[in-house]
Amino acid sequence: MSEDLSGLDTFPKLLLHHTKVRPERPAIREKDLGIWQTWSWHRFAEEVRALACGLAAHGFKRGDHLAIVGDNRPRVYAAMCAAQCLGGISVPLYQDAVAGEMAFPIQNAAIEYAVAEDQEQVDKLLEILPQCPTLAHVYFDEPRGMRHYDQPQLMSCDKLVEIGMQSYRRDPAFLETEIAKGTGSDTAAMFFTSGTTGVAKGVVLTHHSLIDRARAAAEMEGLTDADVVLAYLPPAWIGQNIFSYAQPFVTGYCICCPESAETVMSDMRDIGPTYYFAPPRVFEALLTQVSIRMEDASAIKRSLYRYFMEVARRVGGEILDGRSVGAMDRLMYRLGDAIVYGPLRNVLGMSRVRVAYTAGEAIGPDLFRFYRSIGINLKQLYGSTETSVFVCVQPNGQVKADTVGPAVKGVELSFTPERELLIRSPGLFKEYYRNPEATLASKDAQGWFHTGDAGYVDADGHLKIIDRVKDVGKLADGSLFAPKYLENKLKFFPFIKEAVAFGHGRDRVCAFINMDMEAVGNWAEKRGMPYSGYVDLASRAEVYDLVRECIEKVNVDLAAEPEIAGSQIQRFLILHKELDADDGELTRTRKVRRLHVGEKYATLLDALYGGKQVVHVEAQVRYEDGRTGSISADLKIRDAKTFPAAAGRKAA
Amino acid sequence: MFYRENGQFKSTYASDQQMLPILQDRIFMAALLVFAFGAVPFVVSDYLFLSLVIPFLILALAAIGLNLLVGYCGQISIGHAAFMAVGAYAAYNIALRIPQLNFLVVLVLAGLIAAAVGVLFGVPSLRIKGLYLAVATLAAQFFTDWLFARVKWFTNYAHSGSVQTAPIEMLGWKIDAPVEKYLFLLGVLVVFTLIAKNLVRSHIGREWMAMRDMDVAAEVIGIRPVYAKLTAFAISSFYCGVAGALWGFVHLGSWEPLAFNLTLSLNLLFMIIIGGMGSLLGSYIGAAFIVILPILLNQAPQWLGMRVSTAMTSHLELMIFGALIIFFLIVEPLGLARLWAVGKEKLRLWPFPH
Amino acid sequence: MTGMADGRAQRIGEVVLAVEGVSLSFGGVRALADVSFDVREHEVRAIIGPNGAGKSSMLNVINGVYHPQQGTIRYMGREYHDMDPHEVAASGIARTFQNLALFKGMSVLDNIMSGRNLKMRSNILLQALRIGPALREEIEHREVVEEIIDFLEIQAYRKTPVGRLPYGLQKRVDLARALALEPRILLLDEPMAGMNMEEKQDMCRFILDVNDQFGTTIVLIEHDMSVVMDISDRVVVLDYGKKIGDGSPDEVRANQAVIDAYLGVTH
Amino acid sequence: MLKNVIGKNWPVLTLGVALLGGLLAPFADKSTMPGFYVEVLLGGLMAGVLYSLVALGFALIFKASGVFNFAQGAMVLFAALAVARLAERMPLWAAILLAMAIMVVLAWLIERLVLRPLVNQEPVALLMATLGVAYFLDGFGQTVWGSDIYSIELGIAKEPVMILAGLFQGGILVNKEDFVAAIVAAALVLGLAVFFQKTPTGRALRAVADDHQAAQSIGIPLNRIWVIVWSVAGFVALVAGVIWGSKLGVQFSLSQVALKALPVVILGGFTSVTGAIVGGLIIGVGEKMAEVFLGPVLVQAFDLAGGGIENWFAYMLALLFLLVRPEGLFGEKHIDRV
Repeated sequence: MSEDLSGLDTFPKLLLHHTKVRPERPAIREKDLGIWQTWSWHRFAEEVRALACGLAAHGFKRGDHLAIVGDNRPRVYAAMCAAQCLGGISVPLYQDAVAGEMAFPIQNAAIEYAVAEDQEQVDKLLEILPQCPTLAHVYFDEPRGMRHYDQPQLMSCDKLVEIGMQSYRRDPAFLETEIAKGTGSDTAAMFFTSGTTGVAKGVVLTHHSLIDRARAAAEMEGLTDADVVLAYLPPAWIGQNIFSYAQPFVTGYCICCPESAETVMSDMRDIGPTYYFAPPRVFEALLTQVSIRMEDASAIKRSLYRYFMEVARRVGGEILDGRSVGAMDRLMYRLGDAIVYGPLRNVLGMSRVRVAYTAGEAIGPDLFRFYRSIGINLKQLYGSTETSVFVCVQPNGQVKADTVGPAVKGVELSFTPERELLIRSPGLFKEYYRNPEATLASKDAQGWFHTGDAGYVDADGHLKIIDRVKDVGKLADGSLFAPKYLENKLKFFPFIKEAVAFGHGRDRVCAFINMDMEAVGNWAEKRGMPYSGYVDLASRAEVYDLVRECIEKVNVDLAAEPEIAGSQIQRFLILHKELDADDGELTRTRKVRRLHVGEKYATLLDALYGGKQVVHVEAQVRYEDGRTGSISADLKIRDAKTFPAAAGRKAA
Repeated sequence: MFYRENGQFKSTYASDQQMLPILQDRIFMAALLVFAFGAVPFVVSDYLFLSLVIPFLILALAAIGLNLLVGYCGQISIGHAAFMAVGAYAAYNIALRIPQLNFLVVLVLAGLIAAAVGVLFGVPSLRIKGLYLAVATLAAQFFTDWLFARVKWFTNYAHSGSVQTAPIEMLGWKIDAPVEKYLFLLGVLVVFTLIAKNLVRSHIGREWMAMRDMDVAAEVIGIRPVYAKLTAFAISSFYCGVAGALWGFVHLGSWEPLAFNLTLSLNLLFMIIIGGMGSLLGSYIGAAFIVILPILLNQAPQWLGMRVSTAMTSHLELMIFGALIIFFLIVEPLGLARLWAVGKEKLRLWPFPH
Repeated sequence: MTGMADGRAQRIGEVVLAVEGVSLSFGGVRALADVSFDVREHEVRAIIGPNGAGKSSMLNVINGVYHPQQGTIRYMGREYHDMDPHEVAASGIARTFQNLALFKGMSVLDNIMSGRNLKMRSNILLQALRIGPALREEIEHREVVEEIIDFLEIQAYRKTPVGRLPYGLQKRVDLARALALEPRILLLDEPMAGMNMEEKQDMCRFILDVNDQFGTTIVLIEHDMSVVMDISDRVVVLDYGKKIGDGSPDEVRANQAVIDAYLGVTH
Repeated sequence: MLKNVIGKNWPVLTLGVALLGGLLAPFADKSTMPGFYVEVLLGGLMAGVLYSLVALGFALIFKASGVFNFAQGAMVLFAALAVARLAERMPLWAAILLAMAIMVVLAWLIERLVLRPLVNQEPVALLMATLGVAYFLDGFGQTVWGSDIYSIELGIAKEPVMILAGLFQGGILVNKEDFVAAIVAAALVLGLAVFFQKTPTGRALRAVADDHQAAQSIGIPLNRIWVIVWSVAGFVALVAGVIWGSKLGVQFSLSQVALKALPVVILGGFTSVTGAIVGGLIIGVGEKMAEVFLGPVLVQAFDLAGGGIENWFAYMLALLFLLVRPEGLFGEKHIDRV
């Protein structure tokens, strides 16, 4: 990046910088009322200023926390910055969380101020008000339906802005001085990690750490203010936050907020982001859609598609990495680009993507290659909330499906004997909020952060992650058992949505399978297989066979890796319901809570190991509309073929 | 397939409501115009101009006129050649009696007169619908047929009853050579198409379509049927009037009273059925179709080395027209334009089917 | 919900629309027999009754589709007689239709835009050239329409042809088109007919929001009592073209004649 | 009492008065000889009967299938051609029977290939479809039967006869063939009227006309009804074709004759058999009157190149009529349901 940002050590300072350097460049676009309403940096800064002054007028002071709960909206981001202008700390909360889950953060940080997007969020906050006596001010952005709310804590953001403008007119200098007081070492934001263990922790990040990492990555990818990002994931998730807050503040690029959840795809097609981020599940869902829609295409189209995807699979990756391929292949790829890949990127909204990241969990090699082969520069990165995301990133030209790339500038890696990955980096978090023991447990005296991930660095200096250290268990016979590793391998099959593998301390490995309703449903229709619903379909023998084939394929792979050949899956069952975050079976970032699931479905587990063929299950389910009901079903249990371990080859 | 729409987002209503919101469409249209104005004059022979291109352009204009009434406002008319006749004779008489008048002015005046007559015969549409209206418009047809055949004043007492026009000349430009005629007509057509497009996407256009789709609902939301229907008649007749004048002056040069008879009216109707009701593009396609088909029918046998009498070809023509009408009404009531639209959608979604 | 009801109750004002002794018949068939009732500003007024009770005829009389043989309608003090539908619309009364009367050939956006035509002034010439006022007008009204689209949560379907929408959504577009007139009184003809429970709840919410946020007076017809009762302030009951009950939901529920009329009527 | 009778029917009354005026107008001119007048009147009536005949075809089909059959004229031409050409090879009666058979097949084909695929489309689409049929038939007929002018010999002397010589001086000249034709036509018209009112098929037909769904629900086979109707229409066309053909010679212009029948149905009301008949007579007489008495006046006044007002008179009459009474003389009014 050309421009000099030295001395700009906080986000508010960066904001002021942009209002000077590029006042009329777009900072945020929001699809609203049918068009992309555009906020220039100048206008955005004014909004921030008004909100900040308003908050100050209501007594918000240095070190105070501002809870922010809402979808990606200009005001939501403006509010984050407003809090930071006053030396406060923004605490974004998941807008899709149920009221109960919001209580902890607010209590934990004794939060007094909150900004809520709309009626829905306000209702949740009001619901937990009794448990959170500190919460004294709730500002709502969208006034729709709020007319008859008379709680004293409530006020509309418009009103707040008004108040802010007045106090700004009274004392124009105030905010400038407040901003000037801020330094890089101040806390900028606090992110609550739902954590696979279930206990949420508030990760405290300073301006410096966030800005430093954002900049390092931006420099590495050569991001400029011409780039465009679609902000469609929860702002409360560091992943989204770094791309739609930290990095735009560093580079001055523009973020775009979709109109609503159901229009994300078309809005993405509109915008055509140049810089894209999505967890593997999103890419997976997209690919599933692609293949399903292609199924309905005419025979000619299908064969064209198949032929050129084959070409892409062969040479697409190489061409993207700039390696040399045969002239003929290159020509065919060009052709394919004109009539398949290009249009495909267009309908996916990825025509303009220069850099696409995926992270959060392992991505299926086929899935990964697919996107790269059609010319989308998809790369893996490794990081976590505690590290301000950027730890390892795959540089252009050296991308591998099974690693997450070398360490980003400024990051040191190291490993414990148990293969646990340790990290030291400017991006490291300050502490877990009001949780010294947890902080101590994960951050040692030398400043190494214990990631809890097990992995190693391969020959080319790329980091490879196998699993969570604590999950890496041992089978009864003492051989290595890496459930996550198995589960990921399983999830790479389109028919399998989630998988939970068990085996620690047991004699053999068994698994719960969650079928992918969309894919399997389609598969069933293609075969003219009638089914009444999820439970019915999940219990079909045909489906069991389908899943068994997948499992056996995995077993073949495992057999090839002596260290974990013992972890071949011997028995499995297909769950009667989808694992759901609302039922506490997944984290908000949709990671499986293995222990919790194990306890919740203990009967099933016993049946698996007890050698039963069928097990009856009664379960509570929560429907979309909040009602709960119970379903009962008889789940079959099946065995899967296992294979003798191939001797010799070293484990990957 | 050729569409790359990423990044073509709209941040103002003006840009969202523009005629061709998609860049690729704008490029295509520009190329088309360049081709029509720049290349065609050099590649097309005079014969083709006279026998094909010029009639096509004029009929397309008339078809647009009829489409505005039938396709957009849903008021059927089987007598639209009548308004072409009015336009033609009006232009003839104006040019005859005020020679120094610029031809464009003559055109507009002729159009206005046709519009007035159109409104007159449109009045019944306020009381009656569909089939009844069809008959009312037939009345216009037969009356004008008679009027221009019998009232000598209109034909300036030419005893043959047929009229002769002087070649057009305006601002020193003598429009004589086929190419000149072509360029002149093309210019006129482009302008009128643009205007029509603007009308149908403005509120007058929405009022027409509302009338067409559900007249009771339309009135209930405050649309005045009188206004909507009569404007449709007026503008439609205006277009046909201008087309008629051009047909007479540019294409025919001299014509008999029955040059604008029922057959022409029906042909116009077929153009918009085959081309596509409620589509300007359809008007073009339909016109092209109706112009080309007879010529094909005349040529085809020779290519196949068959000997077919002219009478026979004219009968075949009737049969094929008839069959096609029925075919389109059954298979694709929205005409060829619809197929085009579907194709375009497919290209945008390529490689997906939907 | 109760909070909202109160919110409305305070704002209910004078009589805006009074139907006085209206009788209507087609040929020999009597559709309405000497029906009278009034509608107050800002209230939600329901007309219920079994199928064929003359409810739709009543609406058609109010907005000028039918002209009653006897009786008059007084709107804002002014008596009107044989007014044509478009005049009624111009005077601030909009309506939706029982069996969708959307403009099939147009997109959702255009359907709603067509509801703005009364407010569009630019002449044909300006529209033909699409210059100055005409263009500005298109944009101004687009802005209003977008507000409505946002209000009824149909953003995702803006440019889809209405024909392709599911029934429930078409009903919403119909409402949107009526709202585009910014009416003083909104007539709803069985707004929830043929909807599933969820859609009905949404529709109720929208109706209340309209009444609440724009202060629009609402007259709605339903044959299914249950839904209407909890959203309307006063209810008129028709049966075979005659008024057999009028009053608050509770009064009407208690009314014997009404109960009889509804006996055997399936919901 | 009287007042509201007028109030209801003023359009019809005014029209009646106008027609009466039209009828009596010629006597304003003293020179008009009553004999000649009656002659014209009769001529008008005869033409009128033939109009009624074709109009009946329209009315039938419209009543039963809601289709405004623009192809009626083409059917007349087709039938006439068929008879004319067949008669060259076989006795006339055989030719007519055979032609009739052909018309039935035609009706069946039309129902099968055109109406069924377009069932419950809006009327305008159907109208255009019949336009297509008309074009097709015109082309097809001439391809099959040839496109020259043919004649049909009914074997009735063409020479005019003098009747009622006693009543008017100079008597009244009537073309015998016309006379016969008129009789036949009149008989046919009456026959059909009866057929509709009395026979079960007729009743079924009316049921269909009133309400398709209902008719189907009580087990009336729509498609068969349609075939029947179109066959009857074909039959009517045949008769009309033979009569007109024998009169004017069989040629393409015959198909135009049907256009004359449109104003008739407008006048009478699309759905009414009676309407078709009365309308036919009114138009026939009116046209003749206008041609003979009004024409010259106009030519005088505006110095026209010949009269020929019969080409539009009927239409203008119908058009004016539409404005005062859209549903026609005997058609029923329809109410907009919303």
